[in-house]
Amino acid sequence: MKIGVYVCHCGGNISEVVDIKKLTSSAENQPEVAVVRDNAHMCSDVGRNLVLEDIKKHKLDRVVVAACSPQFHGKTFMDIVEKAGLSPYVFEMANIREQCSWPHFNEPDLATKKAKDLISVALAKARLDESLSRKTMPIGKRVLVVGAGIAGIQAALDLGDAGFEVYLVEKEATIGGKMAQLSRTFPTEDCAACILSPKMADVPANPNITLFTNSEIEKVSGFLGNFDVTINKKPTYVNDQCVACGVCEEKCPVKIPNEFEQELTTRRAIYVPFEFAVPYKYLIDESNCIYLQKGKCGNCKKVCPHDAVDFDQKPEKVEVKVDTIIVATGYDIFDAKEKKVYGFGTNKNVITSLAMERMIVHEAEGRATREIGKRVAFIQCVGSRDEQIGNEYCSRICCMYATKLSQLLKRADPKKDVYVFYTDLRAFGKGFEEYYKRAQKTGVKFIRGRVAEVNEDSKTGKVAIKVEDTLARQIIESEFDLVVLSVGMTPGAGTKQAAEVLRMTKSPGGFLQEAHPKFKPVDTLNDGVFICGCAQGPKDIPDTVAQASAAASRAIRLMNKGIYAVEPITAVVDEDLCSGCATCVSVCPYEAVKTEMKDDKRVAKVNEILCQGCGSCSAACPSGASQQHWFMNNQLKAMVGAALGEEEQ
Amino acid sequence: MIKKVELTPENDRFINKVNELSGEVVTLCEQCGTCSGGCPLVSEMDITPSQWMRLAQLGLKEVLDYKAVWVCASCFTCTVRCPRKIDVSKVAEALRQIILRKAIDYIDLKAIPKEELACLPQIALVSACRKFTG
Amino acid sequence: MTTRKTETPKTAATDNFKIPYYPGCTLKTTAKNFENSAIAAARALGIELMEIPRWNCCGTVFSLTHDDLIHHVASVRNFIRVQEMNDYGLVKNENRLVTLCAMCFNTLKSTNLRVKKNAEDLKKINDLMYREEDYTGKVEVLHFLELLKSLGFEKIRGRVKKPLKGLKIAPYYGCMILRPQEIGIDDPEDPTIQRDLLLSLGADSVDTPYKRVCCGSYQTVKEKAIVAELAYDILSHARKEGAEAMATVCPLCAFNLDHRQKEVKASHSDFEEMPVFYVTQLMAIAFGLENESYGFDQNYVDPRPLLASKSLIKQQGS
Amino acid sequence: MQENRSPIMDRIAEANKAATTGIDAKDIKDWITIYIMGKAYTVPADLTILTAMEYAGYKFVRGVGCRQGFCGACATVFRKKGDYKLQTGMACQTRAEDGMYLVQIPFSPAEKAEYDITKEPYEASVFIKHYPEVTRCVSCNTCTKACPQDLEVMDYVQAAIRGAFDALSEASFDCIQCGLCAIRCPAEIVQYNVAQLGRRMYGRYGQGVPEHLRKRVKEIAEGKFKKDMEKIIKCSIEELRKIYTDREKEPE
Amino acid sequence: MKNNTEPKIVAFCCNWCSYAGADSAGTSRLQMKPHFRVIRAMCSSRIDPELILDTLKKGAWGVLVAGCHPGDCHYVTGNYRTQKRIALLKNLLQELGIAPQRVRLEWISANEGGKFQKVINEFIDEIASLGPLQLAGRSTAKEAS
Repeated sequence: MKIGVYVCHCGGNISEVVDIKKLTSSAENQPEVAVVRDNAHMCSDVGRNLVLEDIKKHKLDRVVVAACSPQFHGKTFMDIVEKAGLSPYVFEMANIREQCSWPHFNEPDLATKKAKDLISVALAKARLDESLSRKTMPIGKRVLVVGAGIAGIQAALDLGDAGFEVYLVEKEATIGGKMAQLSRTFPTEDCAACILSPKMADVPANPNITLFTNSEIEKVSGFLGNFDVTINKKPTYVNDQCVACGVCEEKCPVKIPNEFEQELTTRRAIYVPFEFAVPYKYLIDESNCIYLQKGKCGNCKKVCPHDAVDFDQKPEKVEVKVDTIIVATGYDIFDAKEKKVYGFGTNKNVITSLAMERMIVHEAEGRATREIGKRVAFIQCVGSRDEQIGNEYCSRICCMYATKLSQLLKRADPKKDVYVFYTDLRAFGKGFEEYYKRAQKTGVKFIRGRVAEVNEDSKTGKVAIKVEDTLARQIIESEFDLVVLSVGMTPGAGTKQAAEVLRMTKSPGGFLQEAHPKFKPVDTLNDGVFICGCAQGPKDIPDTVAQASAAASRAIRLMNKGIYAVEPITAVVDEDLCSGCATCVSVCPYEAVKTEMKDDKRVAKVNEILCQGCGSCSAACPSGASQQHWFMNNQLKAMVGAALGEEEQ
Repeated sequence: MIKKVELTPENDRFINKVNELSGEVVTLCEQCGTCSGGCPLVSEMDITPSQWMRLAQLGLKEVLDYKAVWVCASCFTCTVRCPRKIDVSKVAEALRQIILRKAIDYIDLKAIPKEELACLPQIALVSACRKFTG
Repeated sequence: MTTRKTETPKTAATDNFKIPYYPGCTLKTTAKNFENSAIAAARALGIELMEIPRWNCCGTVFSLTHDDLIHHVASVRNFIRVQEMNDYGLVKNENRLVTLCAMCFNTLKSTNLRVKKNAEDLKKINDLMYREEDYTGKVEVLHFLELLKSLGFEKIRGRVKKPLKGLKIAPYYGCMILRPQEIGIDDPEDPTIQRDLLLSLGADSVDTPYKRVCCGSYQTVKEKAIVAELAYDILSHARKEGAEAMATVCPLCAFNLDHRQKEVKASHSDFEEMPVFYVTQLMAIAFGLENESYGFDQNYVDPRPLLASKSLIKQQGS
Repeated sequence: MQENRSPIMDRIAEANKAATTGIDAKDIKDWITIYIMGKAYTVPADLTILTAMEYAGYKFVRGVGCRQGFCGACATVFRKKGDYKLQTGMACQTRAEDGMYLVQIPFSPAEKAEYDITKEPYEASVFIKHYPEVTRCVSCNTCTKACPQDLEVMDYVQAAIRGAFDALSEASFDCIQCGLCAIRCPAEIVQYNVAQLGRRMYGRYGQGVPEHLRKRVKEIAEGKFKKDMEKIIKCSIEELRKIYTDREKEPE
Repeated sequence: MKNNTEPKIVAFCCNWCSYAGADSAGTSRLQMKPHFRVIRAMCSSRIDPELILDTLKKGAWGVLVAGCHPGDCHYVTGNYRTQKRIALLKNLLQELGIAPQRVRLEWISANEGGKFQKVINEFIDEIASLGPLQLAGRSTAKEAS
């Protein structure tokens, strides 16, 4: 056995604390060590070539690198070892930076001693490493995209265009998400519907995308390359023969507030969500349909010229198999009723920013749905940065959409008095600061102060706000015709449900947790599951679209070769030792272990495809028959021994 | 006249004292002004609640020269609204206590006319003594 | 005082119970009308408010400094009395302590919370009071309104003999039963508990945002002008919304809103006086209890003309 | 105070007598060391604090009165050896112990409200009006612990706050106005003066006029003592002195 | 760690949460007492009680097992198994006369560097006060109380 040991200085990060000389000279005296070297940057080309050449020249069969955390460069060196023709699993790393030089920089002697021990631990393990090879598995080109807002649409289109098979599942009756409700987008003031609707139309036009609207994912099992998904398709009570002629709508006697229009207008029980909905066809709102609730009426069915109304539709379960999953379940707007002090829900002149978006659309289209009034106030941070209602995070978009809405109002009618009351104005994005300046130039007044309360004058309907101007240190009490609450984002019901079904980790605010905040911003800890858009955290449209494309490309990266490498660190059973007790079967979270008869003896058998390599069964095995590759019992014990300074025998 | 103030490490001692007495961390205040905007007594104050929070978080002892914390009626409106969950009422109490604990009372019971005392309910006196005498 | 000879609510026989009650100093003097009406109204609902023996002043207004324990001693002493009531069999396994006065409620509940959360504080206080038995932290402090709510406003409605029809009352909550959140018995921004009670009594409840705005509290000692201004705002807004009277559960709020109307009148010529009730006085009227439980002679603004105009009491002599 | 004298009180009385009647020091067997204002003195055991201090050479002109535990003039504070507690008692009633730390007997300065009892309304507000500081009571009970008469002082202060004249009078009846409660009170309340106001109010308005008083007033009005008074007025100073010294006295 | 005058702690960390948490402590330069050695496993549930006993036998004064918070396990339920196993092991240690606090279980997530530091420093202090584990003769191990 010939082991090469490489000690990295990490450009001083390590060498300024740890005595590299002492490390190399102690490593030289360790059994089986053939080569010891140190280098300023082992991860550099020079460092890596050093390893590559040594393996060839000295016929090394084990490699130990003492440098940073294996989480950072473990893969870098495994690839080099593999490139040199060895198994990548004969490589070990001693973490002498995060574990040594950084947390103990005040105690260089002890840090050096600890670094020596950590190299001994890596050596102890390396001596017992097997030449495991990475297994490859076939992987298909099927992707599930959950949520069809702008994030889901972008990801689905990218994947579809690249030739992947996409199942796009949306819980609402149409795709488009929240963006479909917006008036214009900051800071360019593009019409949201104009830029979104062509993308929406591309979805059904793409032959690689199968769209499920009015549907939810109910169950997901399996793993990367092998997910089984159950989709619950809820009934719309209108079949595919619908051509959206609208005859039914005219005859429907029910009138209820239109949620897409933020209840500014009404709709019928049979309806199309909005004018550029995809798919553009009618559906029946079960809870408000007289026929479905009481068995009477049925006007729509009677008048439909295409026999499209079908009251007998039942929920349908569709099973699909996919290789990767992208979660793009988006957000809900904060329910402003929770912030009682602003009177939303009881005071008709207190509205949400989303309602204001719709009002501006209506104004522009010349079908104003309600009076805006002369004096308008925007209240920022409603449901964001507020520990009283449990949301600590900043929703990121509210400053800019209020900047947008306020100046759209002001520009439409310069006589309007438009005020924005903010806590901090955050204009961090490209073109945002310039856009903020433009609003100020337009005459929107920005006042730094978080509004304390909003009170209605029951006689006049005007709303008075109380706030401190924290810059002038004056208390403002002023009456407005309309108060707009700049509501923040919450993870939303869809995101919560997806997190539950897919067993995903959530960040403190309730949004989905990425695998690494810097380097794996759209990966998750679940292999083959990616996230994008506001499901991951509050963000604006460009960031959402960028993440969606990123998620698509990360998924493509896994699927494109048709095979993917599976880590060989699975469980393995020594059939001679196995007593067939099936303890391992009971602890496996993946049903990867089964017992079977072999030579009249019941033994456990591991399905290496299903096994994800947690090692729980190995720990549970009473006879030591179950072991985990690369974390074998003797390896763990040897590491412990080395860590505790046991002499090598 | 604009006063010049110095920011020295000495100020930390005052910040620590306010934090210790109040059990709050005054440096957490983000100066949003919610406390002041909703304060029912702010119109009688010489500085706003958010201002005393600011002075306290800079460790400026001059905060003790203002009347504002004595006008505070401990109604907790600020407490239930602060988006950072800082108990501003407790900070006011800490600032009052710094003075009261030097045996400097804010009210002189003997100076209140006897007729006035005779018509006040006990609860008014008991609470005023708690807040205004050391 | 009142008797149950004529009327016995169907469920009363089984529901009757005794519960430790903490009055506080003001309920024995300037707010005697609050106590009398509450005891009578409770009795009519089958609740015996058992005054705790040897109680002492709660030392009202919760001490807010982190290091101050001495000001919590008074409250803890009262909890020990509740323990003793159980020990001596005055009540059976009843660790709830009911208060009427909002300020006592706040002080007692806050102290209770602090010592329950912080064993070390409790130990220090117990050690200081070495002549007393130790407080074990079992008492639960309850406001009378909470007790009524737990009884169910429907039950109260069933007990009403004389609905307060046409009487427009603006409930006023003040601070001490709403804030801080962990002490409050209702939503601090939009409380409804008094409204529900008033509606069950047959009265009209008038909502104003000023229901939660501080009356100035103890500032009344040194700065009565400030209090008069706040009282003016609170009362005139209620008037503007159509209220004819106010209802409260705090003797200090009652003093500031009722008695300080003298000062309000002096500084605001447009001000029109408005009666301020303890909500329990309204209960006593609605339950048809005897006049002496009302105690209107202690109110500064005499509510009798208003009540007489709604035929809720007989026209006064003169 | 006087009844049920314990044997130890007899012993103390005997020792006091010995000390003050000048028994020779060599006849005294038990000696203790006490510290007065920080200086050590050796004095006979079993003396009261008052006598012990006098034995040590202190002479009291004021701050001492009846020597019987009635007048409250000799209230004092002291600490016992090895004890963290600051204790209180009447110097004439408390036994000096070995290692005791003593002070010159203090007097408690206290504000006493002026009022015309006939003009005060019989209402709870009378306490707050004249002694608003009663509302500063935190129920710490230090006053009760300090009281040499074993009164429930805190209870009667609480009674004053809520205007319970009867409870106050009952609880404070045995007060000797020594002032120890006021010295120890962290809220700076003068409990004994508050109680006095309360008792006076209760006596005048609350209690009703007792039968024996009514009878005596009637007798005076009817001239029952007129003859004796006239006789005394006519006496010379010497005659008066003789009458005073020969008057009927309670047995000591 | 050859002499036995200073505490020796072995910390088994799961790859996904706690090892990353330890890295995050290091990256943040949070200073810790150096008397611990981290051994990485894929999941805390790989760490069997026998290995912990072996670690104590080999001279560790204390053993820390750290995994993902409940509900966050990369392998769905691994950390629940760990929790049960450690609880049982502590009972066993008691039986063996070994202070159960020598084995500690903690949930440390990837971004809880501060918690990692706090746990390590606390644990080292606690174990230092217990001193080295004496296992010379079985009968002498009587520290459990």
